Amino acid sequence: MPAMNMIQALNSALDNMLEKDPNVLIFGEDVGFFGGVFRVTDGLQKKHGLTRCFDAPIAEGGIVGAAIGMGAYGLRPVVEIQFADYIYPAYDQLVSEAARLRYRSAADFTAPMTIRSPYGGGIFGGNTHSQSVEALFTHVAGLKTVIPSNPYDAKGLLIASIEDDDPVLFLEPKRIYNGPFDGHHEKPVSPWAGHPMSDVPAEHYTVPLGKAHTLREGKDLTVLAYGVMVHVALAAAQDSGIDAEVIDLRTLVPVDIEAIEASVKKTGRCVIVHEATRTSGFGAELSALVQEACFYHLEAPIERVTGWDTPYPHAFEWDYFPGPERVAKAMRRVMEG
Amino acid sequence: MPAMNMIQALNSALDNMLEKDPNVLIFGEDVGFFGGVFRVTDGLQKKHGLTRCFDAPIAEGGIVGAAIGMGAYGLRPVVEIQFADYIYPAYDQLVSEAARLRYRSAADFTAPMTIRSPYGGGIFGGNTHSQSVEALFTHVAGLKTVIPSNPYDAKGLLIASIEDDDPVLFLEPKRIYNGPFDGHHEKPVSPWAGHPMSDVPAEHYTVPLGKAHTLREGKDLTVLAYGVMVHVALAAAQDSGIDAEVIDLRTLVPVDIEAIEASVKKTGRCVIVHEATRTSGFGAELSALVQEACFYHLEAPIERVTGWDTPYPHAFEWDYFPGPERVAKAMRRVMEG
Amino acid sequence: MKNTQALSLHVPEPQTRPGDEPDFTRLQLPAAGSVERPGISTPALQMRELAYGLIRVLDEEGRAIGPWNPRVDPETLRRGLKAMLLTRAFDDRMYRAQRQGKTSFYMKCTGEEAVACAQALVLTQEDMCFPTYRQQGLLITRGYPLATMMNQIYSNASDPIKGRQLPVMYSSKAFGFFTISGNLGTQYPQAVGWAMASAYKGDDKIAAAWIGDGATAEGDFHSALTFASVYRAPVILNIVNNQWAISSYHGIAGGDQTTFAARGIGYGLPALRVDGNDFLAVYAATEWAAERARANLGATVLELYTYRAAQHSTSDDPARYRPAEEAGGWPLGDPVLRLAAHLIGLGEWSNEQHAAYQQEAIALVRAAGKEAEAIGTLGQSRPEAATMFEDVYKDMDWRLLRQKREAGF
Amino acid sequence: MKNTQALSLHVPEPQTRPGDEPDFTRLQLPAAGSVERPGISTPALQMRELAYGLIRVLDEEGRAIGPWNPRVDPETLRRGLKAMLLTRAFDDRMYRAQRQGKTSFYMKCTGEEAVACAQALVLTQEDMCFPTYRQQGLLITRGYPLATMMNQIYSNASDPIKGRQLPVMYSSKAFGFFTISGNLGTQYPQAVGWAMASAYKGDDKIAAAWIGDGATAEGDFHSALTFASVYRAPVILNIVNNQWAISSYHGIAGGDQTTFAARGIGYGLPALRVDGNDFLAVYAATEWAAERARANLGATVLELYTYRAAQHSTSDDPARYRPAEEAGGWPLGDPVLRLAAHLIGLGEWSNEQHAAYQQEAIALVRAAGKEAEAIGTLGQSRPEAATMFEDVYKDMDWRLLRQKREAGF
Ligand SMILES: Cc1ncc(C[n+]2csc(CCOP(=O)(O)OP(=O)(O)O)c2C)c(N)n1
Ligand SMILES: Cc1ncc(C[n+]2csc(CCOP(=O)(O)OP(=O)(O)O)c2C)c(N)n1
Ligand SMILES: [Mg+2]
Ligand SMILES: [Mg+2]
Repeated sequence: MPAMNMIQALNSALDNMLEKDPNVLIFGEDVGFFGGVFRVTDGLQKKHGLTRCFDAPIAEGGIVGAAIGMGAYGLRPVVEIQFADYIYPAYDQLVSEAARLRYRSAADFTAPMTIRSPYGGGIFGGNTHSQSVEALFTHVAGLKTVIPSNPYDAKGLLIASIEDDDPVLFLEPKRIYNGPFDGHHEKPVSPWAGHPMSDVPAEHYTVPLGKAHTLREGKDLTVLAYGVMVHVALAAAQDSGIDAEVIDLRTLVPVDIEAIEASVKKTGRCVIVHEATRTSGFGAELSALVQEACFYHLEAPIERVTGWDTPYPHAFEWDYFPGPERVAKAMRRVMEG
Repeated sequence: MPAMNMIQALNSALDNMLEKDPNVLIFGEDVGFFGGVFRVTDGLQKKHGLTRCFDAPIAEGGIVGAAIGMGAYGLRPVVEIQFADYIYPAYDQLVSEAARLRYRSAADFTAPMTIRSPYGGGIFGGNTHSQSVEALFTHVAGLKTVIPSNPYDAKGLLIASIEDDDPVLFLEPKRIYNGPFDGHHEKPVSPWAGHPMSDVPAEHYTVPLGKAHTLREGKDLTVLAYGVMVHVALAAAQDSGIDAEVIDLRTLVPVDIEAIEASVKKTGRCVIVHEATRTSGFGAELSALVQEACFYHLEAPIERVTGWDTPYPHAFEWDYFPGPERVAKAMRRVMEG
Repeated sequence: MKNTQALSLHVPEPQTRPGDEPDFTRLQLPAAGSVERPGISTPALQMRELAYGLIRVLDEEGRAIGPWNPRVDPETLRRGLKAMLLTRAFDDRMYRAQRQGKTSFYMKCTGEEAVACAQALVLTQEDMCFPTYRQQGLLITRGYPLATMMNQIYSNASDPIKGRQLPVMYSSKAFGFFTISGNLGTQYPQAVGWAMASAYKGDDKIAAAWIGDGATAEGDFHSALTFASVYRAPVILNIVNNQWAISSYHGIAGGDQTTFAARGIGYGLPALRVDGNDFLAVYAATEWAAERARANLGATVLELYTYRAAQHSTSDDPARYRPAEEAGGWPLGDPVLRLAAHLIGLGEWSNEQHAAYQQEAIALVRAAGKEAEAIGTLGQSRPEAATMFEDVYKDMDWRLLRQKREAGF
Repeated sequence: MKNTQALSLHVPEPQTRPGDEPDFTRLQLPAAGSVERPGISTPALQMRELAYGLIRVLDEEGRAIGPWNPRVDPETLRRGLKAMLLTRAFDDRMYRAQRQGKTSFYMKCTGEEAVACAQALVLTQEDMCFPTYRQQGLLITRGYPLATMMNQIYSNASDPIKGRQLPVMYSSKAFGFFTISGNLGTQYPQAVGWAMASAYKGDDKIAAAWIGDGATAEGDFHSALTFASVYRAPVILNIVNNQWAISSYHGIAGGDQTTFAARGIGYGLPALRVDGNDFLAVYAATEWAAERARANLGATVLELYTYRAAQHSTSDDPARYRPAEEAGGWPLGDPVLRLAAHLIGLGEWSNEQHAAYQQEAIALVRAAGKEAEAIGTLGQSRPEAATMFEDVYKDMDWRLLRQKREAGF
């Protein structure tokens, strides 16, 4: 199997689906001839034709609105929002429409669709190219939210999302498009090649939605993470020497409650990590769930390690980013708790 | 002091502010000549003039966008979003702009403004006239979120919001516009008159943002609530006979952590109540905060009593609405925990 | 360049308010038959004046004249007239049903019946309509069961959408009627997307969408017209200008500055302004737009110029913001009476037939009412409560399964 | 009416791609001086053709001709020319600075300098500009310190916005330059609101906003034009049509169907289409629009027709999606050379002066660069880290106080 980085793996997933299902089509800003600002749709228009992968006007609400109509017709559109920071003009179409169509029509109309969007910081993108928007969608009944952390999962989860009959928000941690990043920004960047999860089959396969992946077994403490933060959590486990179990959630809605519950009941301790702003972040939901499910097993307070309650400041990227030191510190505190 | 219902109290707050500050102006859909679909701006145009309180095009994004420009000019616009369910077209302007202006310009530009919007269910409004949207905004650094539960607070908090130099989302629980509602929908509706919090001074006064209000002291269990749910929580305390402390949060961001912490440390038990969908609701944040602050004092799992993870279904209003029975049940469970 | 003049803010106000005499003297209403009818493949740039005219077919005497006369056979016109009468009877009864506490909410389309009833006859049932809450005429014209509409309005056990939506928010794929949203404007880009999908598949179906004058201000209106123009989507984009948006007159949406049809010009789309109370004009314009769409020539904007004669909804009281007599004085008259006069003039209808069908319509509605009320009105009957947890997703996830259990189902 | 014809989806494509010869034969470019200049109080309805013409003042020989000749004194024109040259020198150096790793990002406005530099001379510093990232010429023309711009680009200790924003996202209230947003289009309704506020207060300040051809598709564009039309806001709404939106040609925003200026017609706003590479035409059109705004006549839409000669940003490579020679072949030429030729023709400038000022501009930029780099480039110097917790709100709440402590400040 060829080693793929995350961009190649996503491209391969899209290529497979365009091949397999004539109802799949792709559109978004700059995704056509050019192949997307992150090159995820590179070559797809040339290979599959102008109407299978094309540019859209700069109108995120129009993109999602049109995709809903297409989904209702019977297609399976996959749209790209160029940066998650620019998804807000589509918020009404996502929240009031994509998420509600099935319910409000008693399944008379449905709109299967996948909304792909690069998200997260660590690329010196400043406040409007760095945001983690997941918690603004996990509250919305009717939407699913998926976040991969490596090339293998990225492909398998993207195919599963496209084949899913509900609207799926598929957030791509852009900091790890080209290589895993554990938050040690002072160290040289490593590529995906060589990483076990970069062995990506060229063919169609799926990674099921709703299933977490335990990346590291441990018995003292559970770390819940997703996206880039999975790698940060692994580094923190390594750095701290704590026997931590690191769980990559992969799907936030529906979250894999069984995996979470089993792990925290085993370890009795839990740290939750995400890059988004703390207040009302998805970590709050995880904390509440863990506490509800595992109260009598908890030996210390659950901690959240997150971005601060500020916008993402350009010059303070690494002060904002919850890196391995902050995670390790929290892990130690929880171990002492 | 005359008894006022919540509509009258809000109207009085706006009237006072139009009188006091020539930079205050009001606009929104149907708020001008007609006085708003809930009559909150009734008579204000006639009294203060056409340009002080006027109708706006049906474009929530335009309303908030224009208000930001006005705020930057030096005005203090108060805009109405007719129903909170229709705030989504303004989401980008609220999240990317109103909330970020001060930060991204290092306070070179600011946009003080108040966004009023009726929210919540219990009026047979179906999915698009019943939503509780607070958690979609509490995650946004730069915004404040305020929710009153009675006429006195409504007026004082609205004036404080208008006078605040940051953008404030002011959500009005429409179910209690005309009278307190404790969720016992089978009982006759009671008006505000006679309720102690309906004694509303005609003059200008404020209720400070960020301060909770302990409505009922108790030593066995803390109930955290806001808006309509405050009344439901009081009824549940009454019905269950549990010696519960009921805290009306009044401001969600910034939440009054001191009041919460002190109470839960005292009682050792906590139930959180809101009408919004459970997953990633504001209850998750409250649960996480309580757990973080009071872990060693907790004697039972914190419970959340909330709307279900579904849209708000017209015919199943009272199955969806977390009424006093469900709250009392949770309180009993937590007492047994 | 410095300024010297103090600026002032312009807030538009209607000419008249309650207590004033209604005044329609400002309206410029071209005579029936006076607007030219270009071929469907005429470049949009050459058809711009159509956005400023007013396509009218029926003259003051009820004769059909001019190039836009669609020459519809009398049988079809009678169907249309009956559909309008039935719609009006339905509205009347359901309005009263709400007043009687049988449901929580209702919205009439009184005075605007020609819009949906004429258009339903032009479009096929395979075409998809993306309506607002004021196009019940589409369903009624197509013979959707009145009792089923009532079941939805009553949220009763037979409500096809299981009690989940506010009354009048119908949904019927089989009748080419897209699920109505409470959020204004959202259906517009969806209709464009649906039309793009039909074109993408090489199918022959087209889409149509409706929006109110007030709701044209939403961003979705703009993205829809942009997408429709860029991808030449086979869609008809109707703007129902009924002069009011709840209490806001059309000027609050920009209607004092130019016509709503003119919006289409900005995107290079052909845009027709049509007398919405003239059944034949609506029919003809819709036919023209549908032909363009079916010929792969893309989208057309239609402004249907009409008047909201009733309340916005049962929650509204127009006497608070407009002269009570305004509705009665609307210079373009009543679409029902105008079509009836035309048919009577042709000898294809009579006052007796009219009165008889009015009775028949009332009887049809009454029968449907009995049927629906036998199942139950709001609160008396409802779908199984456990179904409230269904259709959030295709399959219930653990949260919904647990919550359903917690709710006791 | 049934369909028989299979539909097909139209996806617009530019005429040429990399490897093709650039082809401008489709462009219709009216001669300089050929467009009429109506009085500012002419009703918008009578000025619609202006949206389809192209206001040009400078002819092929560099002479200023026709009714739109603004008759600007040579001294002002020299100021404009120097500002354009300085802007270009600034862009060149900062582009290289990014390539040298001194900052993370940069965006040039090469080929479009006339837009901001001419407009900055028409508007006063009390008027508020709501720019995009491509109007650095506004600041430079007004004499905003180049070193301060660089401090922002370097996010260094003297960055006036404290390292919080991506490079080029300047903010300066004192210079009438609104804080730039990364989110396209949001500034448009804000500008309208600001202008409404000035009118509300009875002040005399006006606002101006800029948007790219691509970003006109956003909903904010629509709400801005709606509000501007409804409330007659004293605002100039500029559309900078530089033919490209990153890799998407103007046709993806609807530019194949009609002009961008035509959008204004739909709202009943006067809309001028202007040669954006003709300094005098931009000046004249802006002056006309400003006069209208100051006279309480409301908003004007200006389409500034130009070409993005450089990359979209330092993250972009146009050779991937358009012919490499396209920029050089742009038929409306280079704004700098055209204005220089005009001044030389008048005897008010010379090739020697031009070359000398180019050197001076480079020197000015170099001096500013030294000053800024002495403070530090990205990562070498930055504002106090504790300030990252400030200005989220006017006062820090308990969360921020705690988090600041937790962060070790
Ligand atoms: C996004 C959104 N904003 C506001 C509303 C509240 N609302 C419902 S109907 C209405 C007026 C609509 O007027 P118009 O578009 O002219 O349609 P009409 O009712 O006249 O048919 C308003 C403001 C809504 N439903 N959705
Ligand atoms: C809401 C939003 N969507 C997408 C983007 C990403 N983006 C940045 S610039 C750009 C192209 C803008 O093109 P145009 O408006 O023509 O301006 P130009 O760059 O040509 O000056 C895009 C798509 C964004 N910044 N904001
Ligand atoms: Mg209307
Ligand atoms: Mg452009």
